[in-house]
Amino acid sequence: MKNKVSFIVDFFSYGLKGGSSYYAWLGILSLFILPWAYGSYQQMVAKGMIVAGFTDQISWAVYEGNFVFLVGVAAAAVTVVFPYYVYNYKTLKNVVLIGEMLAITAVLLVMLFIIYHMGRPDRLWHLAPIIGIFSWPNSILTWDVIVLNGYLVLNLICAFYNMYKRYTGQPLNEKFYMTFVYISIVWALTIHTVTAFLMNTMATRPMWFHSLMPLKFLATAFAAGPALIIVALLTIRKNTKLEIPDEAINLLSQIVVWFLGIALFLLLSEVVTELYPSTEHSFQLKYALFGMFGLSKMVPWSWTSYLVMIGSFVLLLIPRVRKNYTFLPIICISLFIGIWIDKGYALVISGMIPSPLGEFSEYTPTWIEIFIIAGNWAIGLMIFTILAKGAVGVMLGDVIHPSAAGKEVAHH
Amino acid sequence: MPEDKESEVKREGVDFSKRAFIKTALIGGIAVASGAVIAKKIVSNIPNTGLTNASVSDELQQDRVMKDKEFVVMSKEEKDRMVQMFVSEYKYTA
Amino acid sequence: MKIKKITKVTFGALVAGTVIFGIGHFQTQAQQEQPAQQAAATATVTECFESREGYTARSRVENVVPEYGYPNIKCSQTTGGVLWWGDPYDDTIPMGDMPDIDDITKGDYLTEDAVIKPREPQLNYFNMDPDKHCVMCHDGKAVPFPKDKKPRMITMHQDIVEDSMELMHGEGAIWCLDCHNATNRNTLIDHRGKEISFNQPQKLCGKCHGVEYRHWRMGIHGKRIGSWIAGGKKRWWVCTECHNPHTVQTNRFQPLKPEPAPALPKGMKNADHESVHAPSAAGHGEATPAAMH
Amino acid sequence: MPAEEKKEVKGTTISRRQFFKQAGAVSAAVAAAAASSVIAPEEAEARTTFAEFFQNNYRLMTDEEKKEAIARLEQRHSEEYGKKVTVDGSPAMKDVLFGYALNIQKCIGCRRCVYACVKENNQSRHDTEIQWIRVIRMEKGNFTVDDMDKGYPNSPNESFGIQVGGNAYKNAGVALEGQHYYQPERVPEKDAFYFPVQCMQCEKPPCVKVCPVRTTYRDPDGIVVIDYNWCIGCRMCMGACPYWARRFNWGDPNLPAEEMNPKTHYLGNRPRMRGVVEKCTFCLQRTRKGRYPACVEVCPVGARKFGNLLDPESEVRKILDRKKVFRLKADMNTYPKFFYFID
Repeated sequence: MKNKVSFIVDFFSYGLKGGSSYYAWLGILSLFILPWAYGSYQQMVAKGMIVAGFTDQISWAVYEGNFVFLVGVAAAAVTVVFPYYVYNYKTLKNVVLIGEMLAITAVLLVMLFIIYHMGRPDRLWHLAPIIGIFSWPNSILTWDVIVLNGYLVLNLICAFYNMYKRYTGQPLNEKFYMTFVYISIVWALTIHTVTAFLMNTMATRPMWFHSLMPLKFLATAFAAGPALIIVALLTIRKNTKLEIPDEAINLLSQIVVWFLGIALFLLLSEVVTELYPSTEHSFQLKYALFGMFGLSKMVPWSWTSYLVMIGSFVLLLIPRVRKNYTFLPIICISLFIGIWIDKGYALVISGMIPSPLGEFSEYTPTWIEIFIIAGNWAIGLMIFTILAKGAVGVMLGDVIHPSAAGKEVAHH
Repeated sequence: MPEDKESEVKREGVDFSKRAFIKTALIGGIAVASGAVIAKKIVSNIPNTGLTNASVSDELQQDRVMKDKEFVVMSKEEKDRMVQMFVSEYKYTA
Repeated sequence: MKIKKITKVTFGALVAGTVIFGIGHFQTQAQQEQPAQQAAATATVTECFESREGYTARSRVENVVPEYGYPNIKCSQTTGGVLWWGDPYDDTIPMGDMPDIDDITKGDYLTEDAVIKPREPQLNYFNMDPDKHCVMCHDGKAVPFPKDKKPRMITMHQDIVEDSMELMHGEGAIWCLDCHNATNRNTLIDHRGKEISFNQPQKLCGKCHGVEYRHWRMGIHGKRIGSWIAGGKKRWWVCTECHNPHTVQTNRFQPLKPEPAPALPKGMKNADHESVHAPSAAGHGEATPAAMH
Repeated sequence: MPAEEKKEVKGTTISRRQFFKQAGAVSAAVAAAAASSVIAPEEAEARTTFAEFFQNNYRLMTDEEKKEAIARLEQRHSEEYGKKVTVDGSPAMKDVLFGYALNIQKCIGCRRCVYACVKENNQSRHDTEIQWIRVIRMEKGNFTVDDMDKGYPNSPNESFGIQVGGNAYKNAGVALEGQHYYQPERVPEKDAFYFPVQCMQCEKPPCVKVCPVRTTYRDPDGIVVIDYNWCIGCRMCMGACPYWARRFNWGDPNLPAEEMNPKTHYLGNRPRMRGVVEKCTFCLQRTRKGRYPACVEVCPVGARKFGNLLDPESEVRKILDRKKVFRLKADMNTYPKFFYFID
């Protein structure tokens, strides 16, 4: 117990220590906290969700979109865990923990966003099994609650058990550890699939109501997630002594290309399927792509996102560009933003336009909403920075129990 | 040669003149009769057109629009089956 | 050194933010109070019509059910129509007898608890004697009876019946005295010479419009308020409460001013995009892959 | 462990309740004397929200708990609105299954039903405005017979000299494409008809299926109800409803005290709070007492009909027997109990 406490203390105190650029980064992120606090107070305490841009016509919007997108980011940890443990891809040795830290952060952020999406977060306990009513298995939302919390727990166990064993210099209990690793690999696929089911089981929203949705969700997630991991790895490599081989980054950028290609193919087949017969079911997609009846707020967003995705795909196909580590993070960041627009903004919102009664309206996020979203992301990045920093410390052997210092134990 | 052709045409015209006359008369007769019928119809309808049209457009318009919209009207069997379902599956749970 | 600087900047930002936050909060509170004042300022309409403008004007009476402080009716502030009935039977009388109809449904169970809003008290033209009204003039002496029922123009009574000059009903085949009783103008009359009260015009209308009358009797045509329970007490609307018998041929219902449109969704400035719609029509529709018949 | 917690919760509620009983006489007097007082409603709200926080889903409450919850609400709303407010908790009537029929040929689009509903059911009047009924104005469209003979495209270079029929390249319309914000001088207009939509009280309601906390459920009389106090505001039901029948209280509802309808039902028109979903209940505070819904009563043309689907003598059953009936979005397989009919 004492060891565990000292591990936690050491882990986080290492995570909070750093050079001046590290503090500058955290300082920049903390600048978002004030408007976030203001927005949160307005929405949670003073006035309710009316401060955001929601309407009865567009009742799911950017909070839900960020939720959907971040579930994908969380699921993407599997793209490093899977090759490392299943294919024994050793170059990913130092990457796995970063991936798991990203997954933990993303799930936490998912939960943060969903609390903002709820009208009555104070009644969250109604959803708790036994003391509340947990309408499982009828409501897909309850499935999502299970898979997301399960994934969080699995990742916490895998990552922190591994790190704790490194910290104390003890060997891993392979059976115990690998069981959780394999479960978490399968689980990662379920979280995004179930989130897709959450939307595509709504028969009344034609844009979501097709069976490609879970596939497309996974494909975009496995492009956006590794893109973020690449950026994180390059930053870590630049700023710490942690060894991250080029092969690891190359593997990840290949994963990005492959899944981005699949995502674009699925997008194409969706567009053709909807637009050629041009039934009323295509209205949502048409609104997103071309605008309808003079309403076209979504058009620049969706085209930006598609062009960024196509452009990144073409660029990343070229090995020379993929291996250029000055261009690669730029492409990765823009791709990440492009997929965020597609899933986090365009998909959720245009799916609600028109309403089931054929009413067209548009969505305008309010400043308070933007404050909250930016603040949530800043909090997420802050958590990720600290967790990743701590993990790097563990991997470097800087975070280590005094008794274990100097010991060498073989680890995964 | 041109004279020959002309005379031939004339000859044909003369040859078939009787039959042509009957034909013309018949067609003319039918035309006149049907014209009269149509005229009668039109004339007899004139005083009422305003009101009839108004009535038609007011009363039947929605019917027409509904047909264009093609909302599916339930068949008698369908309705009976549905009502039967409502009745038989009703259960009161306090 | 840098850390100190960053801390200073962050602290400064915190203070500034708190100030902005405070100002914003109070401003928004002030904004909230405005609409409530506006709502209180609107005048209250206390008289409104039920179905047909100009036919039944009803006054709002407060505290019909004192326990709840109900008015008997609530009036629309924008169109002058009744929007809500507190007491559905207020001001009504029993329907009285109704002849049986040979319908396949069982019996005529509804008539027992049927009430209507009487029309007769509203016939107050020259209302010096409560029993007279129309008979004041149409007593056979002051105004002579027409000898036949041949349709002809009359110039009388445009003050009571605005459309008396352009009778649409029957497309010129009938005229005033086919419905109005020549000898007792306070009543209506059917084709067999039976006197019919203005309270019960359906007894006259039903003579020609049999299908509508039967459907009305069944409760699937026309309007009723009160109890939905079969056999429960209901106030029935009679024919003339909805239809203007003089112009029914062109206007089944008299056009009304509609209640205001719903508020536009947040962020929308107008509904112009709706008029851009190429109105679809023959679109198959979600529900509707097949044809109507 | 969970059982203990439940007991604790119950204990708190009861002790609160006893406190109310003691304070009851005093506060009632205060309410009567100073109805205009600004402080009273806030106090009342603060006192009750605490107890409400721990209360169970209405369907699972014991009769005792229901009574308590209702008494709590009655007291609070009476103070808040300065008049006697009753909250009814009456269950569904036996052998009754509500059905609704609307004569689409008669509807003139006057929107009186919309406002009657607002007045009856205590919806928020502004910011944000909530209306449970939406009337859509529809027009005859542009898929015309004349166009059938026309070629497309008009340019001879592209047409290959073959006509394809003028409608082939046009987009199909939506069944429910029309104007929601029409505002003519008079209705009905020529060349238009009107399509009111509200909750259909489906027999197979998608909204009930998706609710993660079962705050919305179908009562035995077929009405899909919501326990506003159990709703967590996730809006899954709003996404799932094919009829766009559900509305959300984005902020605190704005309901002027003088317009508040004091005769309420727990599952129906009692004042709602911020962050919960609400919808049409066929005015169950009225219909469970035998009265017609407000929209049926107010319709100036008698287009709306209501009754018991189990009773062959009811108006709805007679309409199903005799008229041409269709259901909106029947392919969604939700078995709506709201029927549109034509003569």
